[in-house]
Amino acid sequence: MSVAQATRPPKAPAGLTHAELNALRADFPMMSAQTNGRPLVYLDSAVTAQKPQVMIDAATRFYEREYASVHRGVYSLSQHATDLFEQARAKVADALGAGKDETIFVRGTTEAINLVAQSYGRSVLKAGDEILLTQMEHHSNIVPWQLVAEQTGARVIAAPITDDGEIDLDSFERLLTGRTRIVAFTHVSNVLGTVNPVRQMTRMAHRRGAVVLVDGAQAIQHLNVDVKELECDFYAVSAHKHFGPAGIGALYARRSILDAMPPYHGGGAMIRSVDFGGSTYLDGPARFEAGTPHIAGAIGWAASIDYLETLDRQRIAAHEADLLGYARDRLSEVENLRVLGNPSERVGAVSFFMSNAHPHDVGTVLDQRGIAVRAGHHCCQPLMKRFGLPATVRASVALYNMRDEIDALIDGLHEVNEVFG
Amino acid sequence: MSVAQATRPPKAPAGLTHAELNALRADFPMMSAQTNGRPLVYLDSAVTAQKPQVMIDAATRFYEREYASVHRGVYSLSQHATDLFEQARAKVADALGAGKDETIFVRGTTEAINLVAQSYGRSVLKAGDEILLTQMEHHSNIVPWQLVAEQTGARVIAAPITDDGEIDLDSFERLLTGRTRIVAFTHVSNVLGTVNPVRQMTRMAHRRGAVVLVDGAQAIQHLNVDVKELECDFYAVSAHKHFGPAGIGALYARRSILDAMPPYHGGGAMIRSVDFGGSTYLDGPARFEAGTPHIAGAIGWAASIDYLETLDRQRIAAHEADLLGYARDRLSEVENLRVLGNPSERVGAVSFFMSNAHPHDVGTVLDQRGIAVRAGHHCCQPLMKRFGLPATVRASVALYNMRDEIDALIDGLHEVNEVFG
Amino acid sequence: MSDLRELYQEVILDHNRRPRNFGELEPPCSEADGHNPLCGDQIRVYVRIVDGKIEKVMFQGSGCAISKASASMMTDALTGKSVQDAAKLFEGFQAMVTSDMDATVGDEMGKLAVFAGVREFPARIKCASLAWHTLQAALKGAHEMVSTE
Amino acid sequence: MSDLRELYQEVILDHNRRPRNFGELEPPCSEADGHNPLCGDQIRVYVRIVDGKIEKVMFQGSGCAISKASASMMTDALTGKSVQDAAKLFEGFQAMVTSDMDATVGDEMGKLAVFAGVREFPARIKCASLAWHTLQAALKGAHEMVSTE
Ligand SMILES: Cc1ncc(COP(=O)(O)O)c(C=O)c1O
Ligand SMILES: Cc1ncc(COP(=O)(O)O)c(C=O)c1O
Repeated sequence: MSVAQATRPPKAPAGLTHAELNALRADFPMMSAQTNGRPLVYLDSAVTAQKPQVMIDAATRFYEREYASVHRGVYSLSQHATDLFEQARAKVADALGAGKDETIFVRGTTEAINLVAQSYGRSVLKAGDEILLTQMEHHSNIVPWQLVAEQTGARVIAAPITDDGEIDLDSFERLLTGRTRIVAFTHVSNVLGTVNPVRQMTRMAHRRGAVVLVDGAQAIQHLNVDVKELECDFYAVSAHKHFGPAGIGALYARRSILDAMPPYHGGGAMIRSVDFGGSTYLDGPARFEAGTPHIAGAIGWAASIDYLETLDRQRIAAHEADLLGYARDRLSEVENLRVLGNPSERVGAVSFFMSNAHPHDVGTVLDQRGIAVRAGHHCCQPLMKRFGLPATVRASVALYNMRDEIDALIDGLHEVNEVFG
Repeated sequence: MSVAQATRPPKAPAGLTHAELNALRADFPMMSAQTNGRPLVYLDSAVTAQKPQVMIDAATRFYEREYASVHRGVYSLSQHATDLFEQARAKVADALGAGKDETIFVRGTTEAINLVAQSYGRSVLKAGDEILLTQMEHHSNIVPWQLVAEQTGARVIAAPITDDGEIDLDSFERLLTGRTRIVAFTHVSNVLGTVNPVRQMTRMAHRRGAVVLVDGAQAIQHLNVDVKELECDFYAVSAHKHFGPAGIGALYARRSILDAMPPYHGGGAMIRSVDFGGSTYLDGPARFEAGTPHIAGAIGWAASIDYLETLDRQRIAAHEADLLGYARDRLSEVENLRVLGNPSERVGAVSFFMSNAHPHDVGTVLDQRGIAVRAGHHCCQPLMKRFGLPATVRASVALYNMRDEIDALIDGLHEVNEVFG
Repeated sequence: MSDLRELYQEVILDHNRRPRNFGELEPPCSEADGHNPLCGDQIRVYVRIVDGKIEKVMFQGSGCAISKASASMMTDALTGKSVQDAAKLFEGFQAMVTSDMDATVGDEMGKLAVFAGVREFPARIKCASLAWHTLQAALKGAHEMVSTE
Repeated sequence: MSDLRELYQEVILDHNRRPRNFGELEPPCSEADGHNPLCGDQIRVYVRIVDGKIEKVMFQGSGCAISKASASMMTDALTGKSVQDAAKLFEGFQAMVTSDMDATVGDEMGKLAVFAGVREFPARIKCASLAWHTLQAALKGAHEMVSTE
């Protein structure tokens, strides 16, 4: 990989040169994949990110030469697997600014939020308590709260967002009351790309005595996450959006809260002792990790994180900002097209709607040209309703994308206008 | 792979020839791995099985050339990933004798049992109801029931086992009463290798109106599983014990029960519609699969199943029986050693105890010779208590093992006697 | 591009723009809701049967060009048909959109043959058949929710 | 094999076979339970402090040769020591079993130096230090449960 960490940071961080970007793209095998007989133009990293070869290789090596289960055996092979797994935990913790004793491996963001709802939520919520969300949440940060609300008699409430696609902070603050026990919101909107003022919102919630969960699914791919700086109590991420494997993710839980949480799943590896008269449980993350975990997933994720650390964060961010700005500008050239929202801070994604063609049809026209975008409700039906749309098209960019791909998108949208008149 | 399906089944199924076994071993890269400077002798497949190269390759190919998320996109790449994922479901369902609309992907056996306890169990159990287990259960088939019992006021009861390590069927039947709502037991004991008379036990339970969950974690590696023949209501397995990836498994749930089960996790991909006024959920397995799944896990597992289908099941079973019988015989040569239990039907594993050396120390002596066995309580503390032991050593065999490896084990145990006198 | 034109034939685009029999049918009638959770397509189909004949069929909802045109052309094709004939046409339609690319399309499909192009777009088959599945549910008389996922 | 003999030195095997100070200490004393969930080792350590000195320390439980010998030799080493000296020895012991293979072992470790061989067996370090961790808990006075996992 040639985009080395700059020894002296450039004054105004510039994007990547052509050569650097090409070298970076060569690290991701899918960047030279084909679809429908065309080179793949992947503008759907908000759904899931493509993988660097080093991450794939790490998982392969583990299965071919080092495979054993973790936390099970006294023999060297198993001890080594355990070391790799726990080193991965330390790396993930580090990437979140968390301690490794506050970092629980889960299947992904969705499971992380369900874990908090069922373990923490179910133990503290009472009838009449309120859980405050926002209108821009992903279904994974809505339904788990509805389920626990049903079980406990608590109520789910959503703070409104503005036409620009930003949280309405005044309303948010007003909706925080003495009844609010849990506040859960996304760091970055998967539909609008909006970056929420997490620390400000967290402080408002804490002033009311509520506990804060931040859905970091979209943030981890684009931002420097530091849970201590954000001051949140829980933070949920998925490895597959962080250039790692699917089927693994992490939940940060502030140590003092984690220690007080009742078990989530029961089983092997989370117990201290089991007896039909009653069992006792381990402390720390282990208590929430029953059963054999996705070991190769943790190891692969650690390899992605190592890879990302070889890159110059500032210049990658500048490159991504350039792509998104360019996309935003060029989209305004396309007739019959309206971009959703206009947040002052945006990363990763931009959603739009065409008055003459359903998003689904736009998706098909683009797909024929090798361009992968997401068309649909993006697991954000309440947000769609807020904007009065059944669905949108979303283009999202990651570090490996290039301006040429935005051009391809725009050409495709012109064709939509040709076909649908 | 050279152990082809025999066109005419041999009269008395014989084991594998030397050449066949060598060819089979060459399909598993870990069979030529080293540990502690010695060739690895892997006798711990009951913890987790080693992987055929074809399974590793399938996962690698997916990440390198076909990667996209499932059930999300309208573009071809995503549609293709969805097809691969759903074909994998069909293959797993087939391997269990289940329908694909009765087969839920989970992280593994542990999550499968927790899912049943929390979704089915929590919705039907009332104070005073009983959950009947056996003394030979894995912690993963005990603790989830203790957790739901605490939540609902139900009671967990364990049926005793005999000194031979078999279920005491009379007691089991006597413990089935009008209060018994759920009966959960293992198909094969991970400590003793005992094969339980599943259908007989299921019928006894059904006669009392109870619902039956079978823990298939250990069975899937050795037996032809057919849930319809077993007549159980739930069956739980882990791919990693079936030569597939870790971090994925399946729950079979009889369709009529599955349809009546409330959701488990909330989130994307399990909903029909989401609204702050109330959400509705999909039918079938999808309702229990919130969030992005371990896609490569499903695809890799399918490749393992394909691989297994190229083998002659009968001869593999004969080979495994030969290995286990040979191990049993040769263990009786070792001084100070006592084998646990003597079940009439046994597959996979044999546990033993040495009067002069703690299992942990036995494990270390063997590890120095490159031999991987499990030493400990095997996540079966109640079973250990039943036999009055703190821990045991367990050797377990799978299709790729050979008699030479049993010989290596016996040599190692003689050294234990030398060291510990 | 040629593939695209095969999917989005003029008649499909026309029905998408100006759907026929669009709106609510006054009782007496049966109705059913259909839904494609992947893309959020929602449809409601109303049908009035008189003496074993489909006297009137209408639909409402939002969806892509394919699902809207398919619903619209279905209503045209079925009005006046017997319930048996409707069932046969449904089978024919399903067979057509899920068959091999090269399979010939029978004459009995009439104008519906324009949907043969969907075969090359596996992700869109559900869009084309949503209205038909929903009609089946409405014909069963119960107000059921149908899902193509 | 040479590695093995370094781990299972004669003195360790001897303490394993005939553990010293094994059994229950009558009150007044503090006690704590230790546990290694990986292998199921269970230990209880009792300690009686008089005037800042460890007057008596005993242990009970089941475990592997390493954990039993370590507990036994710990009780020998600590009897009569001041609480401060015990803490120092604990630190020294921890440093020894977790250090590099080539690090030299200080004289102050006395007989405990036989546990230096554990360094080459990372999976066994917890066995060697279980008794020591449990003692620390007992010294804190509370009846706490200690886990090395
Ligand atoms: C904002 C947000 N939250 C949660 C999720 C769910 O993540 P996963 O499917 O990996 O559990 C996603 C991803 O789709 C997302 O974008
Ligand atoms: C009988 C039995 N049940 C359940 C499990 C748990 O399986 P997993 O750790 O894959 O969830 C195991 C594996 O250790 C087992 O042997």
